[in-house]
Formats: sequence, C-alpha cells, structure tokens
Amino acid sequence: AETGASKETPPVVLAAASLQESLEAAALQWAAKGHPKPVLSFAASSALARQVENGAPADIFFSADEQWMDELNGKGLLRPGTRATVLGNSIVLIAPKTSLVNARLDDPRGFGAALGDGRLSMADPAAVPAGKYGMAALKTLGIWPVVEKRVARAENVRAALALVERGEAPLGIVYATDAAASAKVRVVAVFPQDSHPPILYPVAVLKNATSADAQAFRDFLASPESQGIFRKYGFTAP
Amino acid sequence: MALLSAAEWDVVVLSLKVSMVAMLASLPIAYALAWLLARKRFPGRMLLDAAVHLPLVLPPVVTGWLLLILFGRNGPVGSWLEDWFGVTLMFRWTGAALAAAVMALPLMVRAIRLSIEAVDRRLEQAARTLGAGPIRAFATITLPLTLPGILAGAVLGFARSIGEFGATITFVSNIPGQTRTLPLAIYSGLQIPGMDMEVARLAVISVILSLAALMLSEWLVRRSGGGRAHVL
Amino acid sequence: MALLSAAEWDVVVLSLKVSMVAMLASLPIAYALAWLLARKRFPGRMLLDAAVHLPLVLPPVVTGWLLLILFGRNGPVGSWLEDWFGVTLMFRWTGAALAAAVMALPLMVRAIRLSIEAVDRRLEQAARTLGAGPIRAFATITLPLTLPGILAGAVLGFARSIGEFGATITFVSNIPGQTRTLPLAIYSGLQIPGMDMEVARLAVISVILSLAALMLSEWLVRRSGGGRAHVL
Amino acid sequence: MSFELNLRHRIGGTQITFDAQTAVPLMALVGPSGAGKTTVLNMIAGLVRPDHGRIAVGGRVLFDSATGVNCPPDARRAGYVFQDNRLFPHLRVGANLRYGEKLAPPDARWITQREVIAFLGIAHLLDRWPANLSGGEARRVAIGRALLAGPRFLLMDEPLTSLDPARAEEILRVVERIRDELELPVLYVSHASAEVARLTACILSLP
Amino acid sequence: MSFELNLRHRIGGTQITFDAQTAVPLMALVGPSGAGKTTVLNMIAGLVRPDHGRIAVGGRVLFDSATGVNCPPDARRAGYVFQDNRLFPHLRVGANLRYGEKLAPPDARWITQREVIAFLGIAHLLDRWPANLSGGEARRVAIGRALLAGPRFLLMDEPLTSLDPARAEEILRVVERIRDELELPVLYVSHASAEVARLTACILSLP
Ligand SMILES: Nc1ncnc2c1ncn2[C@@H]1O[C@H](COP(=O)(O)OP(=O)(O)OP(=O)(O)O)[C@@H](O)[C@H]1O
Ligand SMILES: Nc1ncnc2c1ncn2[C@@H]1O[C@H](COP(=O)(O)OP(=O)(O)OP(=O)(O)O)[C@@H](O)[C@H]1O
Ligand code: MOO
Ligand SMILES: [Mg+2]
Ligand SMILES: [Mg+2]
Repeated sequence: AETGASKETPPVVLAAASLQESLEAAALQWAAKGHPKPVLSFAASSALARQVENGAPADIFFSADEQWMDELNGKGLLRPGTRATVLGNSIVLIAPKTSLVNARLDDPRGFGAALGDGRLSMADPAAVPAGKYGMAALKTLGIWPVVEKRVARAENVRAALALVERGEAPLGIVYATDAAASAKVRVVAVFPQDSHPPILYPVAVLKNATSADAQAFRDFLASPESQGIFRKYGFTAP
Repeated sequence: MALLSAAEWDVVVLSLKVSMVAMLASLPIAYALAWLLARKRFPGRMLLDAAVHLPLVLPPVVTGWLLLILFGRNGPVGSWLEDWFGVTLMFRWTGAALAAAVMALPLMVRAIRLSIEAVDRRLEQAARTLGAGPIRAFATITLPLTLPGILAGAVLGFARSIGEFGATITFVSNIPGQTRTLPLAIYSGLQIPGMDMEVARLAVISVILSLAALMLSEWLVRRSGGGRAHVL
Repeated sequence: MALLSAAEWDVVVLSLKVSMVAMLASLPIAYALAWLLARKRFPGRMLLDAAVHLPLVLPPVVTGWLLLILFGRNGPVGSWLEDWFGVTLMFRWTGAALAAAVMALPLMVRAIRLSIEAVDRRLEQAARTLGAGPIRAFATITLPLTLPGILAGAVLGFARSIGEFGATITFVSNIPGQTRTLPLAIYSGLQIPGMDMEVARLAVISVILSLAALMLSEWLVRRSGGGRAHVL
Repeated sequence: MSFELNLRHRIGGTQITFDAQTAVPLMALVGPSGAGKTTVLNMIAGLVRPDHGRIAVGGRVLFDSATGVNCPPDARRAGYVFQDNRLFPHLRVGANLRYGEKLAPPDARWITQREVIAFLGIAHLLDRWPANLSGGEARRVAIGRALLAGPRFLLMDEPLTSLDPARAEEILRVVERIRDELELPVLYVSHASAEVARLTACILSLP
Repeated sequence: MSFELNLRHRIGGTQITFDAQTAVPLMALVGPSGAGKTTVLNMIAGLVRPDHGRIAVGGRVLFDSATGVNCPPDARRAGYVFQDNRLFPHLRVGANLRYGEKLAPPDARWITQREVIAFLGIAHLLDRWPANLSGGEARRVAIGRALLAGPRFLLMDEPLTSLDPARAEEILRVVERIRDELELPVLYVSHASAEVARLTACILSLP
C-alpha cells in the first residue's frame, strides 16, 4: 500500500467502521476499472469527523449517520453539491442461533419476559448511531421503559453482536447487515422502518480534497453498479 | 454551580471503587509475580514473563475479548466461578475491576520487580543470622525495602485503572451504575457532536483523581524516606 | 503455508517501525523527565509529574483527541511544525509514532525514575573526587547504574507501543501503510464477523514481537549483570 | 569442644581448607587479605554452604556433608558481626538493635539493651537512621545488634575497625567477659596481633 | 603551607570546629568515633560545604566563605581514600583503577598502574567485579584508584583497615615515599597510634 504522490493520487476515504467489508469490495471493483485503488481508513464516524475538523488530508467522508455529516457541513468542510445519501439499512432483533428465545415487538411485557434476567445487548444509545436507532424504535414500540435498565451498551455494533454470539446476552439489536454476516445468531424480528428515523449513510467530497479521482469515486459510490455490491452485504437503497 | 451532576457523581464513585479494588486486589499478585521473576529461575519463566506483559502488548479490545471468552457466563472460568462461588462478572462492576486489574498488572509487576532486583540480599542474610526465618526476613527486610516499587506500582496501576477503557467496554459493556466508569462516560460524550465541554469536565475529574493518588504516594514515600538512603 | 500475507507483512513492518521509533525517540525524554522528578525539587514539580502521568489516566481516545487538536494541521503545534520544518504528522506513520510515544512515556519515566532513585549518590561523589565533572560523572556512573531501569522502561515502552490503539486511530486514523499498525488491523478484523482466525494470527504476531523484545532486554541485563550485585 | 571445623570450599579462584578443634572458648582467625576468613565465618553462620566438611559449635552439629545435616542460618543462632556491618537501612538504630532481640527466646538473652547501649556509647544514636552514622558509630551498632540476639556463639569479623582506642578497649573488655563468664564460643578475626594475643592463645591462621 | 584549614560546620547534632596550619606534608587526624574526621575530609574534598571557613591546600585556596570561592570537587584533585571504599560496582577492578587515571592530565600522574598493582598485590584481581572482593582486597583497590588519579594531595580515611600487617607495612612505606619524595600534602585519619606516630609528628585531634 502506497499513499505517496504520483500523478494519479488515489483518494483517501474516511469511512464508518461498519462499512468495512462492503466498501473494500466496492473499491476493488473501482480499481479493476484501471483507477488507482482508493485508500480506505475505517474508524468510528465520530473519530473520522473530528479528524476532518482538524485538517486531515482526506478526500471523501462516508459516514454512518447524518449527524456528523451535518456537523462538517455546518463548518463548511464539505465540497458544495457533493453530499449524497447512498445507502440505507435496517435494524433487527437477534438471539443466539442455538437459543429458543422468542420475543415479539408488539408485546412489551412479553419482550421483558423473553429477556428474563439477561440483558439486551445493543450499541450505546447515547453515542453510537445503531444504538440511537434501536432506542428510537424501542420507544416507538413501547418496549423501552421495560428494558431501559437492562441494556448492555456496547462500544459499537460488532461488540453488541459479539455479546449475543457468545450467549452472554439473550437478545440484541444490530444492523441487518451485521446479522447477515454472522453465522452464530438468528434474526428474531425486524424493526419496522417507521419505528425509527431512516438509517442512512451519506457520502461527500471534502473541501480540502486534492485527489483528482475524488469526485469520480464519489460518483461511483452513488452509481447503481456499486449499489449492487452493497446490496450483497445487506444494505438497502436509501 | 454544583460541581458535579448526580450522574457524574455516580460515575466518579464507581470509577474510584473499580480502580481501588483493581489496584488493591492485584497488588499481592503483582508482588508474587515480580518476586518469582526477579528471584527464581524455573522452566517457563520466560513464558510467565511474556504472559504478564500480554495485556500491555495486545490492543485492549482484544484483551477484553479474551476476558469475555474466559470469564463470560459461558466461558470456562466464568461458568466455574458462577457454579462454585456464585460470582458473576459479566455486566458487573466486579468485571470492570477484573478488566482494570488485568490491564494494570504488567505495569505493577515491572515496577515492583525493579525494586526487588535492587534489594541488597546481604541484608536478608543478616536478618537470617539474627534469627529470622525466610518468611520473616522477607516481611521485615525485603518487603519494606521494596516499598518504593510497591508505591510506584500502585500509582501506575491505579492511574491505568482510572483510564482503562477498551478492555472494560468490550468485556462488560457500558452499564450505568455497574460498569460505566469515567473513560466510558467520556467516550460516550465524544461520540456526540458538541459535547466537548462535558468531556473536558470528566477528563479533568480523571486527572484530579490520579493527581490525588500521585500526591498520596509521594507523601508515603517521603514519610518512609528517611531510612532509604544508602548505607553500610 | 506462507506465514504472513503481503498485507500482514506490511502491517508488521510498520508496527515495528512505529514502535521502535516511538521507543527510541522517547527514551531520552523519559530519562530527562525521570531525572528531573527524581533529583530536583522545583516549583511545578508535582504538576510535571501529573502531566507525565496524563496519558495513562485519560482514556486513550481523549489523548488522541488532544493530540489531534494540538498536532493536527490546524493545531498550534502542528501548523508550526508544518510551516517551519515541513513536517506533517496527520495520517503519517510519524503521527502514529508520536501517539505511541506519548502513551508509552509515563511507563518509561516511572521505571527509569525508580532506578535513578536507587542509585547510591556516594558513588557519584567518588567519581567527582576522581576528576569527573558533573556530566561525565552522570554518563559514567549514574547512567550505567540505571541501566536496569532504562531496559525495563524500553521494554514497557516498546510493548505499550506495539499495543497502542485508541490514541492512534483517533489522531491519525487507520491508513494502510501509514498508520494501520497491528492493533488497528486487529480492530478492523474484529469489525468483520468470521475474521476470528485472522485476528488471532495478528494477535499472536504482536505477542511474538514483544516476546522478542523482552528476551532481548533480559539478555542485555544479564550481559551487563556481573557488576550490578551489591558492593561496598 | 567450642569449635569443630572441617571445611573444604572453593570460592572465586581460592581453595579454602580449614580444620580446627578448639577447647578454649575464644579462637582467633588470622591470615592475609583474601585468605578466606570471612568465607569461613559465612560457612559457620550458614550463609555459604561448604563444598564438603563438617561444622559443630559447642557440641551442636550445624552442618555435615556426610550425613546431610544443614541447619538453616536462623536456627544456628550465631551472633555475627559482619565485616561490612549490614545495618538495616529502613530501620532506625534502635530498631536495628531490637531486631534480633525480639526474635530471641527470652531465656536465651544474656545481655540487656541497657548494658549494650552503655558500653558501646550509642545512647544518643537510637533515633538515627543508619545512613547518618559515622563509620565507627555504625560499627558499634552492628556489634550491639549481634550481641542482643542472644546468640549461642559469636562470629566477629574485625569488630574493632574504625573504633578509637578508648572505645576499642571497652569493647575488648566485654569480649573478655563473654569469654570468661559466659564461656560462649567466639571466633574472632583480626589483623591486629596485639589485640589477638591479648584475647587468646589459640590463634589459627589461613595461609 | 600544606594545609590551611579553618572549618566550622554543624552535622547531625555535632558542631565541628577545626583549625590547622601545617608546614609538614603529612598531617594525621585523630579523634573518637563520631568526632567529625570523615566530615573534615569531605569538606576538603568538596563533598560537604562548610557552614563557614576557609580551605587551602598546598597554597591553593579551595574554599573561602568570605570571598565566595568554592572549587568543585573535580577541580580540587584530591586523592580520597573513602572510609567505605565506594568502588564502582558496574566496573571491573581494572576499570575502577583506570577511572581517575584517564581523567588526570598526563603530566599530573606521578605513579604508574604497574607500580600500584605491584605494591598493592592486586594483579590477580583486575578482571574481578568489586562485589566479589574480600574486605581487604576492596580496600587495596580503593587506595590504588585514588593514587592513580594523579592527585595533588591525599585524603586517607583509615586506609589500612582490613589489611594484614605485611600488606599494611608495604602500603605505609609507599605513603612515606609520597610524603618524602613527592612532598604531597597528605591528611591521614587513623585510630592506630603506632601507625600515626611513625608517619608524622604533626597529629591533630578532634575532640
Ligand atoms: N549524613 C549525616 N547526617 C547527619 N549526621 C551525620 C551524617 N554523617 C555523619 N553524621 C554525624 O556527624 C558526626 C561526625 O561524623 P563523621 O563521619 O565525620 O565522624 P568520624 O570522626 O569520621 O567518625 P568515625 O571515626 O566513626 O568514622 C557524627 O556524630 C555523625 O553521627
Ligand atoms: N562473592 C565472591 N565471588 C567470588 N570470589 C569471592 C567472593 N567473595 C570472596 N571471594 C574471594 O574469595 C577469597 C576469600 O575471600 P574472603 O572474603 O573470605 O577473604 P578474607 O580472608 O575475609 O579477606 P579480608 O581480610 O580481605 O577480608 C578471596 O580471594 C576473594 O577474592
Ligand atoms: O460504523 Mo459506526 O460509526 O460504529 O455505527
Ligand atoms: Mg574478610
Ligand atoms: Mg569516619
């Protein structure tokens, strides 16, 4: 891997950690067309946004939620007219593959009983996007008051998934994309799309972008061709 | 202006509890390991040395993940603890203390070991001729002479525990009142745009806590210091 | 079976480079700080002591964030470095080394300081009467007598650097070939279900690297060990 | 028999061979620097294990390579005045003096702190740290600490170094009393022939 | 004038008062244990700063509280044989001996390593670590190290402790030669009156 300056400097893409596999695949596809392969840096959306605020030499920001994109936009750090919402996702309730637990989203009391003395594993509702969506959905469905005190707040979605995979938590809330990727959990229920704000992944070229390829790669990410790739990993259209 | 909100106060108290327990519980273990590594030659010594350093070398998240596998309810040690002692670590403050202790251990062992290696063994011999058995000679000579290392280890361990984040959140997640220590609260704040002031407040609290620990340890060293100069 | 893929090999080489540079560059600074804290009494000594411990106490993410604010391109130090020396830290391996060095510093300072405090100052006096100025007495007596602390500090610092994650990813992101060190690669692996084997491989590599460092340091101590027993 | 010693030991490049059977309580050990005097005392105290041989003091076998007897140092009850003092740096002078005394069985004590402090002239030093003592002051504390442990025999490695003649005389008198009144076995190392001649006719020398 | 000393210094509970003007090269310093002999040497070597007074050796002012002169220890060029040896534990015996020699200006050296090693009888010890020396062996190395630094004057704190009579005699002869042939100022601390009487008629005592 080389980021050194050549005539065709590849774009540096800052992307939310949950996009790792799918964006990697999309970038390979893009490189196969004869472009230099983009440099992909995965971390939490919050960390990446703060790097942009502090002058990170990057070209594209691909966030897991609109909030941090809004923050950068407000500070004038996006190249005008390049912001687009390219992906959607949904959240699901999962349980360990081998467990018999059953829970229904339309029965708060039953949900609490299904949890038993265990905990509901989800990303931190105060901080991590997946957790925020989960909390919103639970509130809409009237389940939140039942489980509020029994939530295990993980650092990110994958950690929440791991707790269910290991059977440490009987139930968990993760993205559909995460559930699809794990062989150790099963989907108990899918949260209705209208129970939470839409889960959207915006992308934009940064104001300080220097790579000539930045705009073209951003356009590729929004194209039907790359959409096909993301679809394979469980993402939906926005 | 109230200095701390009730929720912040909870976080501070929990952090102190977790860090104190982690430090105090691992101090004797750290001492025993340091003593073994400093004084004994046995097969597997190098491996033990490496194992002690493990939590330092591995990214904290991996350590947390290993703790989860071992000490989770379904893990080999975790289920055994639960069956035999009724001790649960998962999602409890005890689990947070375990994570902090494991992360702090290598620092404590190194500091104590340096002190043990610096002890003049002829003094232990003198104690033996004066009628002290090996254990008493250890307790009255070696142990007090290694006090600087013990205090340095305690400070390092406490400070490291106060700052421990990755292993804790991976192992026992972030549960208010149980495992939500200062770093976890700070992390939550950092995830939200515009929370910089809250984060700064909590960070300052962390710093003050360990500054206090630092000053306490320096004071203890000074108090016992008169006798630690070099002598015939 | 090829032991490492090309990408893994890159990560290992980068990790070694970052950790070695971080450790070697901060060793002299750590020594100077340890010496000041051990030997000098000056106003603000306690504050310096606290500042050195800061990266230990704060969650690594906060340290990374502070580094970002200070050393980012728009930060006071970062912009100055860029204007005057053309040095960029952001998204470069040099930034990763800075983050590792800052995180390792408190461990190195403590270990070295313990050794300095254990030096018999009457030996320095003897060197002075034999014609050595203060600097030569330091270089020929104090420095070699603190070798155990230097090596312990170097091992701790190197191991900590090999394991450094939070500050690095927050400060310089996760750029392949520049800042994607072993822990960051491990983190990336952990984000993908079913990557457990890759993660385990990388974790084992981390452990082997620091085991090697450990063995090297033990060997160095032993080689210079003959003279370090206690004497009149 | 006060001392029955058959010792063979190699240390550094030196082969130490020492055989002695003495009936008088006080035996002097002389010999050039590096001959092995301190090593002999270390073997009797149990700090160095002889390659081969037998050690009995006052009729009690402390070591015998033939039978495998090897009494640990704390059970030997030697009153060892080390050539290099070895005061405990973390204890004040008073606590150094009491260290062995507290461990001695009450009926084994044959001298009181008050007596020791008086004839050594160290009353004004009890609250001092060892680091702040002069050479002769430290020497006296080391002697006092050994005597107060109620030892069954004494090993004295040049006990009068750094002491002025008046103080040395007082200590010599105490050693004489220990020899004559208590008949405690004493092994006394010294390079001063006048001192040695005054204490005993039994002078053994290491080559 | 070899030594011109006016010293006032308080250490621990002891007030040291010492005034001396000597024209003979070798001056002996005696006094009971704890009188302040070592402290006087430390002040002359520059390791302890007197509360008040003046120090001149061989006509060179090293310290004067009135004029603010305070020569650092390394510029005083004292050959100090410490009461407690202070060998460097991390250097072998040979390197300990060479430590001061390498720092001395070539024309300041007045004795060779070969000579020192011969009269101290330490040829077989050069590769040893200080930790593995006997008491008398360490003492001899300490003497050798001080002489080899090419000092302008000597401070000897009971140099003959732990040495057997034969070796002590040889060292005394060297001290006499230094006194007579080089006329180097020597301040000699000892409790042995015969030794002192043989070396000098100029005996000063601290109370
Ligand atoms: N570091 C120190 N701190 C406090 N008091 C000290 C210190 N060193 C020495 N003293 C005291 O100062 C006095 C003089 O000590 P000094 O070592 O000069 O005596 P000395 O004449 O050399 O005795 P000796 O013949 O026993 O070596 C003694 O009373 C001693 O207890
Ligand atoms: N720890 C050690 N390792 C190796 N050799 C040693 C050690 N201690 C002593 N020796 C050597 O063993 C020999 C005997 O030493 P010992 O200390 O018994 O001599 P000594 O008769 O007490 O001499 P002195 O009168 O100088 O104190 C000496 O040659 C010495 O160099
Ligand atoms: O990919 Mo995220 O920023 O952990 O929701
Ligand atoms: Mg000896
Ligand atoms: Mg003295």
